[in-house]
Amino acid sequence: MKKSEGELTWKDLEIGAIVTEPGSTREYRTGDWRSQVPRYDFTKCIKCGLCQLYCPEGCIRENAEGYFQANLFWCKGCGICAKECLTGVIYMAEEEE
Amino acid sequence: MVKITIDGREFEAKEKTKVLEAAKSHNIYIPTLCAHERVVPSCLSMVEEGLAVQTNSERVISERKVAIQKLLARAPESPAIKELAKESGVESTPFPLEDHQNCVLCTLCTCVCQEVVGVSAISKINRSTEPNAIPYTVNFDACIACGSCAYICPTDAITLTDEGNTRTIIWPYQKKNFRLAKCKVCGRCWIPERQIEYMAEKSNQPLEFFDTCLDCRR
Amino acid sequence: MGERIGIEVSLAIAEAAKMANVDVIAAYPITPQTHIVEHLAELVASGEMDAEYILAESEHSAMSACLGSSAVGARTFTATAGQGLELMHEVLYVASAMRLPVVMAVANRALSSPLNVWGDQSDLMAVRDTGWIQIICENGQEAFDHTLCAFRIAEDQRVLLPVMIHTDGFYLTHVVEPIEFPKQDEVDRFLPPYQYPLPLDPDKPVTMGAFAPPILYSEAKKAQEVNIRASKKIILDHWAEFGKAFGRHYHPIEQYRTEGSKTLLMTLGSFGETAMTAVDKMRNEGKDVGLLKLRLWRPFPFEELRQAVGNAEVLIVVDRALSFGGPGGPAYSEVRSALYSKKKRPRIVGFIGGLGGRDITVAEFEGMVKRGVEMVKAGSEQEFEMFGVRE
Amino acid sequence: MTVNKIGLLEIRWHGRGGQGAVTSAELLAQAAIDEGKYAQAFPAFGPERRGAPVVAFDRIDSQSPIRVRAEIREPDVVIVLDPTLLHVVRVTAGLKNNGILVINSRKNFEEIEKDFGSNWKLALVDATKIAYEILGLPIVNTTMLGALLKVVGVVKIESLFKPINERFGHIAEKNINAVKKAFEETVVKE
Amino acid sequence: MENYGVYTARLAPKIDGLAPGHRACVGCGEALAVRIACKAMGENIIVSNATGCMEVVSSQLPVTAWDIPWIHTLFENAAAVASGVESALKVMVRKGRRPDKGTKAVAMAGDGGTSDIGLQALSGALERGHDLLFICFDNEAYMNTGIQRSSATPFGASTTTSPAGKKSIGQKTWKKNMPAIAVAHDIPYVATASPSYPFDMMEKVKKGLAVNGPAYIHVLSVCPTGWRSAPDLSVRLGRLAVQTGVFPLYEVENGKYKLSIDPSPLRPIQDYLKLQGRFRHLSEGMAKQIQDRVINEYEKLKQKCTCS
Repeated sequence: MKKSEGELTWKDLEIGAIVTEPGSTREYRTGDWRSQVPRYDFTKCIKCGLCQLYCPEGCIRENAEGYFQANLFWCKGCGICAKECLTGVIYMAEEEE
Repeated sequence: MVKITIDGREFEAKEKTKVLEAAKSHNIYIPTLCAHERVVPSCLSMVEEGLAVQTNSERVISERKVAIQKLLARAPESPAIKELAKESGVESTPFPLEDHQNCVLCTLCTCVCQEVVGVSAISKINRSTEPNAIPYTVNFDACIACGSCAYICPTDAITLTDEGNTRTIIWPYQKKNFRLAKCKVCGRCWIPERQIEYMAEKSNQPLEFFDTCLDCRR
Repeated sequence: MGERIGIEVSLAIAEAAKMANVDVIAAYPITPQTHIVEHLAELVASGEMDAEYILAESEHSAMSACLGSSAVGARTFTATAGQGLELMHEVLYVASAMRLPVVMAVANRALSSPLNVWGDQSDLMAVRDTGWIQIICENGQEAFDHTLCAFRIAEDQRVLLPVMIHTDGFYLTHVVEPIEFPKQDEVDRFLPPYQYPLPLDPDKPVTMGAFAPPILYSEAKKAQEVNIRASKKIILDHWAEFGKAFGRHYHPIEQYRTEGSKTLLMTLGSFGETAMTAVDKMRNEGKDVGLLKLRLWRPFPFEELRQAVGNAEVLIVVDRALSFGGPGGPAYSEVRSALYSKKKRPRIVGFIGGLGGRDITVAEFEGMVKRGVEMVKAGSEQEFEMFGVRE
Repeated sequence: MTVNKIGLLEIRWHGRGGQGAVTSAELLAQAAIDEGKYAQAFPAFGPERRGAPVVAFDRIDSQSPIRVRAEIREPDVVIVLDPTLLHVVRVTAGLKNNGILVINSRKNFEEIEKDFGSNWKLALVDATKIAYEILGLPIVNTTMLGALLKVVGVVKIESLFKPINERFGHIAEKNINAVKKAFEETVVKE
Repeated sequence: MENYGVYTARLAPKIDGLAPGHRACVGCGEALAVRIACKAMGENIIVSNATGCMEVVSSQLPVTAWDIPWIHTLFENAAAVASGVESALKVMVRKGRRPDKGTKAVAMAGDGGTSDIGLQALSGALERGHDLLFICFDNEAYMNTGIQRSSATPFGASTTTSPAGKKSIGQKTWKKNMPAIAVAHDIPYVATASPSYPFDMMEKVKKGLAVNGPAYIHVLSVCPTGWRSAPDLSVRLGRLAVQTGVFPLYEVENGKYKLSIDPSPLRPIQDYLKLQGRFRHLSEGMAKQIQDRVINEYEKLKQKCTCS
């Protein structure tokens, strides 16, 4: 079980406080930052992949059906994908309470 | 995980990875031309337990040189191949020069057009290895001028240029001009008309939806 | 054994870096360090030394380049002085906190203003809290030996700290004197190749220099503090090994004729040998005066100091730096503080002298001892003064 | 407006980076100081970015100077600017028993109590709706000041007008209207 | 959308270098720019990052967003640290202490770490000819510390230290021409790029990495927080900067200028300015002044392109 930052002691730190696990922010949920959420009408999707390239989070992945969809664990709801989608697949909705 | 040896160094690699990927993930450089992580017509050898790979033995180097000499004969003007030759110390080719307009028949363009774009505008039908023959036929009616083939072509055999209201794509011995649509608001040419038709059809959006460019869209 | 040759101390330091097979040098020239970096340039230019030499555009960048080089795993050396050391100041903290074992020769020099290029120890005192190991030399042989030894200490996996080797500008750096050079194979045996445990390498990516929020910063600092304190024992081990290999033995506090001394003089750096001469003279006159020479400035040798002071009644500390408006010279105030908890402690008097390249003669050291003892006898409240200043 | 607490009142604001929680905390302290009270407003000093959950604090005392300089761990009042924070941050952490919880939400008391229990005095307002109506934007930080004052009369509502005017210039009036409207529309359950 | 776009987006390299879970602002153009750069750079690099937004949002202990070897030390010395990295790689390969994997040194900094406090270290590294790529992610102010002006802040922009007011127009000076300063060092490769044109940017980053010697790439990184723009407009604003001529995309290979995308006729400057709160106070006269300057500068650039 990994320790949280509040539980780490000075002995737990690597020499020079080096972080040895690459990309470990993947455990950090930035989805909590979201006040708007992307919604999809995949019937309009041409699977062109532009949204994926333009996502500042890099959280858009191809799903099993080949559609591109944001992972809400990380998606901060910026809405760039919705703005950049050529065929109007994506729209932003208020995040639910 | 399986154990493999590359150039005498032992590595662990996940099963079902390609040898090329395994080497790359350890930053062992193997020169490639048409290897691509999404579309894979080549470099398909997989790792297996105990596999030993040499990337720089004398035999490898000499065979690589011959392969490059053959490529150089086929596409002597391609910048990528010239670069590859330079890097491998190949200065000239003993094979007779042929003109294929830089195409080395790697099939990346046809794979992309079929697997990624899904329109199969470029096909292997009538594929010819003869000099001065069309290597791949392009079905101009199906092509949506997206440029994926030009993007992926490793030897610059396919090029795409936008000028004024025209996009021109040139394939070996084939060429097509596509009209670019103007944004109704800013008047800038922004996308091939053919692509709009395709998108409208695929997305069930009315054609008017594409009247304005992305930047003028609300 | 090695070969005894007459050589300028700066050049000897450069030769030590060469014998240590340094990979990367990044430096910016400054008086009185210039002869070190010039000689290194010659060694690289002639092919005697296989190293990358980064001719940085400032000391700040020189030390920054050292960080990058050391983090990749290259043995890294630099040299500077005075203003240059101060320009590096913020980078010094990073080297120690990131545990990068850079070795640096410092030709100690006064600080502006007024501009002064001559020797004093204001620069080394100003960087005492940067987390570096600081070793002070008193002659050319020591400068050579400690430069060599510094790599072994710095790169020890239990230490991994940067080390400064201090030599007083001009009085040490520019003096030609006899120095015994070991053979290369002896050096190679003494100094194993550098291996950083977590270097920057695409095969195993690490993140170095991540930022710490309040909830983790103190933990990071505690780790660093524990580490530098623990390094003292390891430094002593390496010095002992050095003694075994080369026959010259070094200690954190060097003692000279201290047996039974009621009065002790303490110096740092190149004043040591002049002070020894003064002590000899006073001893011959029947005065029970001894000398302590502080070699290891960081980590500070608390136990060794208490032991060395013994039952002395008067301790006279000579600083070559000021702490403006503070408690006297830096060495003086630290020594006082280190002895405060000692049950039987000497009265401690501080003198500040030799600033900006002014020398202190044998006679002046004698005068200082006399004056110090008088001050104690008089029960003076003023416990330090600047020595030899015209009123 | 039931409490006019004498002595120290500690308030914690929950918002998102860029939503103005810190501004609200400052406006409130300003108003209290203008009334001759003692007050502190401060953010949680961190590198959090636009969108990230953030907190800000107020200490207000009508009698004695405030000397403590530390984060508020056990607030008397918690104000939540953004309803989406409710299932993200434990907003009631450290909130004193019978403390006050002021929430921007469309939900009713039952729904909120289901999630947060009934240990607290609850004040609800749909501040987002008010902000849209009056400011044309979903920025609710000033609006929530009105909601706060409905349940804790820590300052007079009029005392907010001057600091709001100074801060917002030509859009001050709209903000003041939003404060007033929220004051009217906030419902409180003892 | 210039040239490539639909579907080619799916062919871009998968790797990001920068993992999700980083703490960049909602709609951060710089995070996007770094992602795109990393796609082009691949895994065989060592990055030295200056202090600034990207460092703070990517590396808060105990975790890191970086999938590649990465070092941060200080604000002004990214280029100097990268010099050390490059020299170390070179000598260690030469001495056989490291296999020759062709690992490249890269330095990254914001506009402060590049054109202000980091300029000296950068100039030194370029002049010494290290084989490294320096990328400036320019968001046109010190965003990390709360939107204070830098020498890269454009004329007229309101920041917290160049606030618009009764007696202030906002930033009083014109944006420092950092790419021109890089070009003046006679290095093999200089380019401007924008993540709103990702394929152009990836191409340039690849080129910059491939050349032997120093390369400099100046990337406009839209900052919705500091520019006071809607987060969903970050990519659009990047495009508008190019189409209005505010930030032309070009490259300078061995001194030869080449325009990457010719957006003429230029869009009116207002298309770009009106979407940003930092320009909200601009008078018509000032907007005109900016428009004239942009056209003038753009013409000058085109001259350079035709001359060389």
